[in-house]
Amino acid sequence: MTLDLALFLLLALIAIASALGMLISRNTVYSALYLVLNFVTVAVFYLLLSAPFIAMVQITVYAGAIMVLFLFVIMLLGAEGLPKSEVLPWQKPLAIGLSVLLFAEAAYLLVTKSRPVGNVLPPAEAVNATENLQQLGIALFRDYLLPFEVVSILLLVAMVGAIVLTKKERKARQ
Amino acid sequence: MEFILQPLTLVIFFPLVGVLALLFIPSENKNAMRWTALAVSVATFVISLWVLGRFDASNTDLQMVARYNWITVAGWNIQYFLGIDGLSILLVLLTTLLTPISILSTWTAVEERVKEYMIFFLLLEIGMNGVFLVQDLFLFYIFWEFTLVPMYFIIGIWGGPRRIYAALKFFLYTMAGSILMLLAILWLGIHGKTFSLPDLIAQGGIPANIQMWLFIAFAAAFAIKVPMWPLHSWLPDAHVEAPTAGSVILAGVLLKLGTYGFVRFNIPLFPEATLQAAPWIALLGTIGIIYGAAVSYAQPDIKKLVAYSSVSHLGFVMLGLFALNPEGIAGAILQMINHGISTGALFLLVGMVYEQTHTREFRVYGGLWKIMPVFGAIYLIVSLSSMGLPGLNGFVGEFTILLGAWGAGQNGIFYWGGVWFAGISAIGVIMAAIYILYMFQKMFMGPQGEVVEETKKHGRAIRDLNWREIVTVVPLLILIFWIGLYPAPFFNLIAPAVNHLVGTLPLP
Amino acid sequence: MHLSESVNTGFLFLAPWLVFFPVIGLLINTLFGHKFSERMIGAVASLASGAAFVVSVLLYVTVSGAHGEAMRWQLAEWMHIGTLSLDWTFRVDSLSTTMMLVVSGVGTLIHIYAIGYMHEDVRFKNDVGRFRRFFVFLNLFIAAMMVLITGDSYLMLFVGWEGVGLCSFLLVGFWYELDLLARPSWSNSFAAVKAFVANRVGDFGFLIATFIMFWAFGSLQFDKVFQQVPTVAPGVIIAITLFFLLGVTGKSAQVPLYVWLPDAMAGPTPVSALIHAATMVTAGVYLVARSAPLYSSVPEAQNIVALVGAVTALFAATIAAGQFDIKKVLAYSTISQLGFMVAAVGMGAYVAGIFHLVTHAFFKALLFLSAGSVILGMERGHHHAAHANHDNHGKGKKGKRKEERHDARAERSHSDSEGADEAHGEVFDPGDMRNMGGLRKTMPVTFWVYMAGMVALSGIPPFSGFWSKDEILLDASMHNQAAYWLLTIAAFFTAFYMGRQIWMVFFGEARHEAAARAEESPKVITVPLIILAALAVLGGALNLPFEGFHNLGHWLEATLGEVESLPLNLQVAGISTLLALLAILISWLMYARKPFAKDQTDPLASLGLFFKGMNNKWWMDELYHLLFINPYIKISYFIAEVIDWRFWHDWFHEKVIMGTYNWISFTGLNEYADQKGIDAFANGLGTWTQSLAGTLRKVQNGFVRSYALSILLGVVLILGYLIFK
Amino acid sequence: MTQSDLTTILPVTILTVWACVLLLVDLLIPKTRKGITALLSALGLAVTLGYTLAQIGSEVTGFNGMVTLDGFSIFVNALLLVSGLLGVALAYGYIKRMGIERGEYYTLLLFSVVGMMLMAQATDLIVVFLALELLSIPLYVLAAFARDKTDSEEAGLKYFLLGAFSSGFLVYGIALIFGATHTTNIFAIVEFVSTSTGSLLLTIGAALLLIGFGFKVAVVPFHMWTPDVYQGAPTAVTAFMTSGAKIAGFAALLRVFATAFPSIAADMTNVFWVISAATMILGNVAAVAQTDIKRLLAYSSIAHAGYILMAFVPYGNETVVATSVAAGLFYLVAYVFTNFGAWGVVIALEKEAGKGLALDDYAGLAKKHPALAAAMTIFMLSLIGLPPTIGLIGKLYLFRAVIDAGFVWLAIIGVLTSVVSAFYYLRVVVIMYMKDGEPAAERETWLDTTTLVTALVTVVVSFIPQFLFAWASEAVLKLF
Amino acid sequence: MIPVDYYIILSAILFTIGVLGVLVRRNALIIFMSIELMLNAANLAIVAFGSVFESFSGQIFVFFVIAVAAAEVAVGLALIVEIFRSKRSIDVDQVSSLKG
Repeated sequence: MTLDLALFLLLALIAIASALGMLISRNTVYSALYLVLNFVTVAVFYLLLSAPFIAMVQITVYAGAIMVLFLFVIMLLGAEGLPKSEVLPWQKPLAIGLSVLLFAEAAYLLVTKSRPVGNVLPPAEAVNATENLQQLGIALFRDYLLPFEVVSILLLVAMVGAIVLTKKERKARQ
Repeated sequence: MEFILQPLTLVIFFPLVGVLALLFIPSENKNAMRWTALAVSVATFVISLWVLGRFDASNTDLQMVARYNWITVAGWNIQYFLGIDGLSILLVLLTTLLTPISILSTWTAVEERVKEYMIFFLLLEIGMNGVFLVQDLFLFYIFWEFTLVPMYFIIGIWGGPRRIYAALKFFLYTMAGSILMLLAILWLGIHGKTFSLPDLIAQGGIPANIQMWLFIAFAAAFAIKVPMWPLHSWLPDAHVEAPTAGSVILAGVLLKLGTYGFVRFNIPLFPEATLQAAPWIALLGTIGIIYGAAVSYAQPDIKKLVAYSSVSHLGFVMLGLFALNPEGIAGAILQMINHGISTGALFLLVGMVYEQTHTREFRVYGGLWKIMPVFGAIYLIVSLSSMGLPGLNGFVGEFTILLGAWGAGQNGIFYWGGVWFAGISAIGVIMAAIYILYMFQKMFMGPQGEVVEETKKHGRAIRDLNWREIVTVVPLLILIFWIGLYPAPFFNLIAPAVNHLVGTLPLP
Repeated sequence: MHLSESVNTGFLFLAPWLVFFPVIGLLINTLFGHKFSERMIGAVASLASGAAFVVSVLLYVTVSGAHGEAMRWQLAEWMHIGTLSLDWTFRVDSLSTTMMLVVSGVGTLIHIYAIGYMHEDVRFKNDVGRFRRFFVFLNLFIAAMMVLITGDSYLMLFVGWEGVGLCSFLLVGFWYELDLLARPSWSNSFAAVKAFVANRVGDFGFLIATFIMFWAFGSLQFDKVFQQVPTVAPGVIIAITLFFLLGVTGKSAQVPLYVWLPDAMAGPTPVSALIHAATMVTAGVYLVARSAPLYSSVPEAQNIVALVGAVTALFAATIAAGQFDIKKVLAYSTISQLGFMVAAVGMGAYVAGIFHLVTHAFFKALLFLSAGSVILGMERGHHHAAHANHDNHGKGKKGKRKEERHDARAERSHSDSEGADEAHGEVFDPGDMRNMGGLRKTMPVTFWVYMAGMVALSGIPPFSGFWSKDEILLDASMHNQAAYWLLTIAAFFTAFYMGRQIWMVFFGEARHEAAARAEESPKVITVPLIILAALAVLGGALNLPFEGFHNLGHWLEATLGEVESLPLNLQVAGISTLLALLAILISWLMYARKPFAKDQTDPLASLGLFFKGMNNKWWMDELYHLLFINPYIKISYFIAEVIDWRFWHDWFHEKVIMGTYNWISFTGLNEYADQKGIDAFANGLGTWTQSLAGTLRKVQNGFVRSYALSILLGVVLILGYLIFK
Repeated sequence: MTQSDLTTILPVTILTVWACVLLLVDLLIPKTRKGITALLSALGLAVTLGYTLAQIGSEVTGFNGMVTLDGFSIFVNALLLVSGLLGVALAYGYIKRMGIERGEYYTLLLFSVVGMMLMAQATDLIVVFLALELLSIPLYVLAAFARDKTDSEEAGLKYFLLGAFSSGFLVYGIALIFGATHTTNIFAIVEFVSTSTGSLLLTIGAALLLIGFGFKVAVVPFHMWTPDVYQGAPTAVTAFMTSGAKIAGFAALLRVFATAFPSIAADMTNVFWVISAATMILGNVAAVAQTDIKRLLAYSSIAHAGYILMAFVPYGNETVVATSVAAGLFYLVAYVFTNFGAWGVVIALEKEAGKGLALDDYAGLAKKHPALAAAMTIFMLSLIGLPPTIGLIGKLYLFRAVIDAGFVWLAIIGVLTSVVSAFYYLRVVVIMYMKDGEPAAERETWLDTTTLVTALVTVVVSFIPQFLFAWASEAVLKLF
Repeated sequence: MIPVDYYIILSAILFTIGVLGVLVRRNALIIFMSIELMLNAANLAIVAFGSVFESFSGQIFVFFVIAVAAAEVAVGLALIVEIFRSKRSIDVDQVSSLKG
């Protein structure tokens, strides 16, 4: 077992554990915090996978902005868990069963049927961060100009949408 | 203009003029609407007579052909293709004749939503004539389905108490029947690269086993429409609930769409399969004859009796068609007309008395002849025509059919069936006498039934027919005698086409 | 447009007018009759029939000018399709001319008679308006009969054949709302339907015969068929002839289809005379005679026909002897005599058969009409009696009919205890011989003409019936011993029941007030009777069994081919005459020596079961009900209600097809379709649907998590398929 | 960015800019006169439509193969723009009547159309994904647009949650495809697949993509949101959603699968087959039990997704795929017009607070508003596939194509389910014509015009379907 | 030198947990978070693949996905807040009045 692998396994363990933590926590705030941990772990993976820019984005946008937004909302709406009242008795067993099946299929596919080959580049061999950033920037504004613009529109629309949904109608109040 | 002025196009679509005119008549003016519809339908009849005048019976080809490409793209080859020949001309005339008669028959019976009613009738006429005249399978299917819609409304809006049920049943059954036909049509269109019926017939070359499947697919649609035993279950419901004119058209023309389908499509398109299927269809026809006659006798309701009698009569038609000799087929075609006239007239008459008494139960009838002598006499003539009294129209058809069927039995067309089909079917002649006379007896003979008093209680006295009603049936009476005594002109129209059709069959 | 080869066609062109005249007559009466007086209507109808008679005579002249050679006159095309080619062609030859003369001659007389008869009949039955209808039907009958006998092909014959059947239906059911005793009832109409249906059974045979014939001979035209007889297998011809026999049994009331004829007496008496005695019922005989070349070529079939005729003759004669209704006796007598004719033509004795047909037409028409006269006389007597009562009691005029009923109930006391006829005693039955007696005094003309008919029918020389019957017996004695003895015994019974009738009706004392007050009929009735009586007495002269007197035989030769003209056989003639006289003597001993008294049991009752059988028509109606009619009704209802409706319509189509549909769709088409159901349906799907919607609608439960689950399920299934396939 | 790049997305650009400007202009328009916004947005759509049609015949690929402009995209975009126009027309009076009139409605609708158009043009999975989101997010908002109605909110939430859930699968699918082919560009994928044997990973990725699209077009078993959302959303939104989202979803599905994955057609055909059959059956059968017209039409929309999907079943069969897909496009057109018409009638009858939506509220419509009832009848007939409507022609093309491709049983299922569908569609007609009632309908110019136009198109095109089918065939020609 | 399939399997696990979260949790926020986890898992897979091919496009795609996620969050949270305003609950099971 190389150091790389050990690190990977450790991080993987943390990622899975934090994901499960999010899943199981009765308290919404805990869930959110577990998710933040998970995102951060993934960000570390990105670093390991020589994608420092994405790692940064992951931390700032995801763990930072998005999850903070989540926490705001949680605080706004109250974090206490919901009362235990299951109206769908079959939902949980079925859900777990199907999820297990899904994973089993994925595992079977990935392990025996169609195993992705190749190794990820070790971080040491990766291009340094600045170069990576530069290349990314160039690609983004040259090759991927259109998606980039689309995303900008998308964000605009989301903004408009959020406003439309939450803005108090002055007329309605009157 | 050239497109519009073609005789066949005009026959089919002239009622549209009426539909458009009706749209602009205010709904209060009911009489204007009735007169408009009547005038247009009579005009359509006149146009069909013009077609008859131009028709050359000795020519076995399609005549007055109108043929335009309609959809021809990406392997599709659908045409606006009309044509008339001896197989269809009489049916067109029947349609155009029965439509004004039906309109006239509901002059007073329909007081609600007259506009829609008349529109639906004219639309129905378009659909029926379309079915008889188109020579493109695709277009045929469209008209075929189209006829369902107005009839559905006519039953469903102006029908009896269980009208919605009956309308839906009518619709679903006939539509279910046409599904398989649609697939078969598509198959043919794909396989033959065209939907034109004459071209497909000329191409031939469909393997025998596939022919059988296609034959069954077409037959499914037609057999339900006919209706052949045992697919007749929708018929009594539809007839009982339909308004008088609806029944007239249903019995008079719509059922003929099925039998016509057999002779127009099944036989020429799938000759080998036809030969194989002949004994089976004849068997079903024979069972239908006997079964329909037996069941008719036991009906408590006049309309139901007539409905079941149609099962029996159309059994004759099917038997004649699949005798596959000129006598049988020509007889069957003539019998389609006869059945349209006789049963149509019967439904008309039943409607006339129903309008007065509001009941169709035999139980309460009796002795009506005394009160309604003219009606009784007319009813008797029509009944006799329906039971095939020689000298009236029904006999000519039944005799030629049975004669043909007997010959087919002797010549091995029916294989194992032999002459038994014709022989047993002839028993149907006895049974027809039983149920028809029973009906006549129960309604018109015997002591006066309760219905007379019942009707009086509601402040109406039963009266004999008025002039409008007499005028409504007289054309049919004339035809009853005409075809019975001098069918030569009719046979002359049919015969060349039938001989041609028989000539194309690979008979043993 | 004539097809006859002979140069001199004479009046042949008039042949279609045999049909047209009556048709014109009936059209005039139908369309304008409502403006005519009764006399006018009668005159139009009689003239129409008379014109047909004149045409018949002219045609006779024409044909006799051509020595009986067949002539044909084509009027129009009929059915031409495939190899079938039929025309409206009239055939005039000696056979058809003979029939024409009989039909139109007797027919015209009966028309005239009916003017008088129906005048009273419609008044007795309170429907004056029906007078016109009767003559329309009668003219229609003449027209149909003419088509029957002048048709040049089997199918045209069939048109007339069924046409007369229709007229029979119409006329039997003439008083369709009454029964024999003029009470409101279904019975007359049943009799009418029975007549038509029984005929149709026979027609079925006729049809099948034509099918076989067409495919064997390629034609239905007489000459073409007969020419080919030698070339066609005898088996086929046997089939044809036997199927024709079925038709004959229906139309000519032979065993086993004779049952309709007695009931057909529900029709007015002129109808019984014309249709059910003189003309229509002989159509079967005519058919066999017409098909002589076919029958002659197959002796097997001939024997069967002869036996059927002979059995019928005897069987019906026994029943006739046990009847009390004056017309029923005559009806069974007719069946019996038709048996003679059928037996004759069956044996190849076509001339004898036709001869008997002609003489029978005379005397049986005479008897029926006389019986009608008797009945009318009784009615009148009853009417007077009722009036007398009425005047005594001084009741209002409107109560008259009720009063009659009342009287009738009072008369119940003298209804007999044998009471086979339940109707008897309810109301006055003018046709019941037990109510009669001594009528010779009150109705002398009727009595004398009746006597003429009686002796002719009984076969007493030298009256017409003797000659014709004797010729049949003679032929039978030579061709078919079994038939001969059956017919001879039948002849005995014939004389017996006629004697019985005469004694009961005309002799002794009046057994009922009505009989005592009976009144002779008017001239319009009696004159035709006298003419018919003369024919009945002298009709035998047509074909006397002496050399040179075989007029009819020679006349018919042209059509029927060479016929043997037998001389009088004294043995045969002697036996039959002696038996007839003996029978009359016995009847005298039983019914006249000590006159039949008011409440007396029939002397024959001492025969026990045998008489019961005769009286109850050997229970044939009951047997038919048991064997055919009831099963048919039961089976029909079973098929209609159980199989077609409950099983096929309700269970299969509703439950299985629609039910499956409903089950799949979790809704009720039925429920929905019913107007009531629509409302229930519309008022929110209700608990019913909810409970049924166990799966689909419950799956669509509104929970977003469940929807996600469904998506996941789809994913797992698709991936599973793709990975593990 | 080059000239050709711009050409490729010219209509999209115009519409985007227009929408952005409208967002600002809307601020200047007084609250009571938001109709102006509607008119302006309609104008924008019309102008774009003009440009789109002007581009017929062009064939350009731009942005390094990210998007393409071809016959197919022009056809679909034109249809989308027409849908947008019809959607605006339906909304004009409706949202005013329902008290939810705000200018953003129209801008969001425009943005959604932009997303849809991009989706039809996208040739890179990244763009596909972004376009999908761009069309979805406005729809989420629009579904919840009637904020004071809980139903509307519920619809929005359900749509959003499930939409996001399914796009999770979509992204994972793209990930797997990327893993299998090293690229997200569909041209590159084709190249990759043609040089190396496709792996199972690609198949699975494609399947997950299918799930994302399947959700948008509402096929079984990804359909369950449909009835709830369609019922809850404001009717004008529903009308737009049923058409627009379906067109875009199918367009992308078709382009991606037909262009990039013909290699896995053998497997996917079976999947399509089953999904299509299940969708037709379930949609039609479930619709029978509905009493709410919106739910009924929702299930009808599911069913029709099944029919359209039928056209894609033989997508790997080169000889028939062109006609088959053309038939699918034709059917889409037929469905769009019929569907808008039907929704137009629904809108005309809808009252405040969700009233007027039960089937019984249609009782007596034929007497009170014969024209409306007649139009509805036409739409119902068209949805069944009966003459004289475009629906019949569409079905016939479709069934023929499917039979031609050898999927007779699928055609049989299609036809059989059509019969089932006849029942519930005709029920509407029955109620309109054969029951008595006092329905009240809003008669409003734009609405009536829409209904009239769609009814006319539904009938008239059924007589002259040739040009449309020719266009559809032309459009798909270069796709394969 | 970690084989790429390790990463992919990890991402599959995370993805499955996300899916499970959507299915079993009733809290709208947690469901939403689970969806974010699914996206995250997908991102991880993309980056891992991209690292093998030494391709940028993977990373760029992830960048866009994150942006989209942000957009979704904006709208989604707005919706949830709206729902909370009217229902006083963020239990998705409460949001189930439309059904059938």
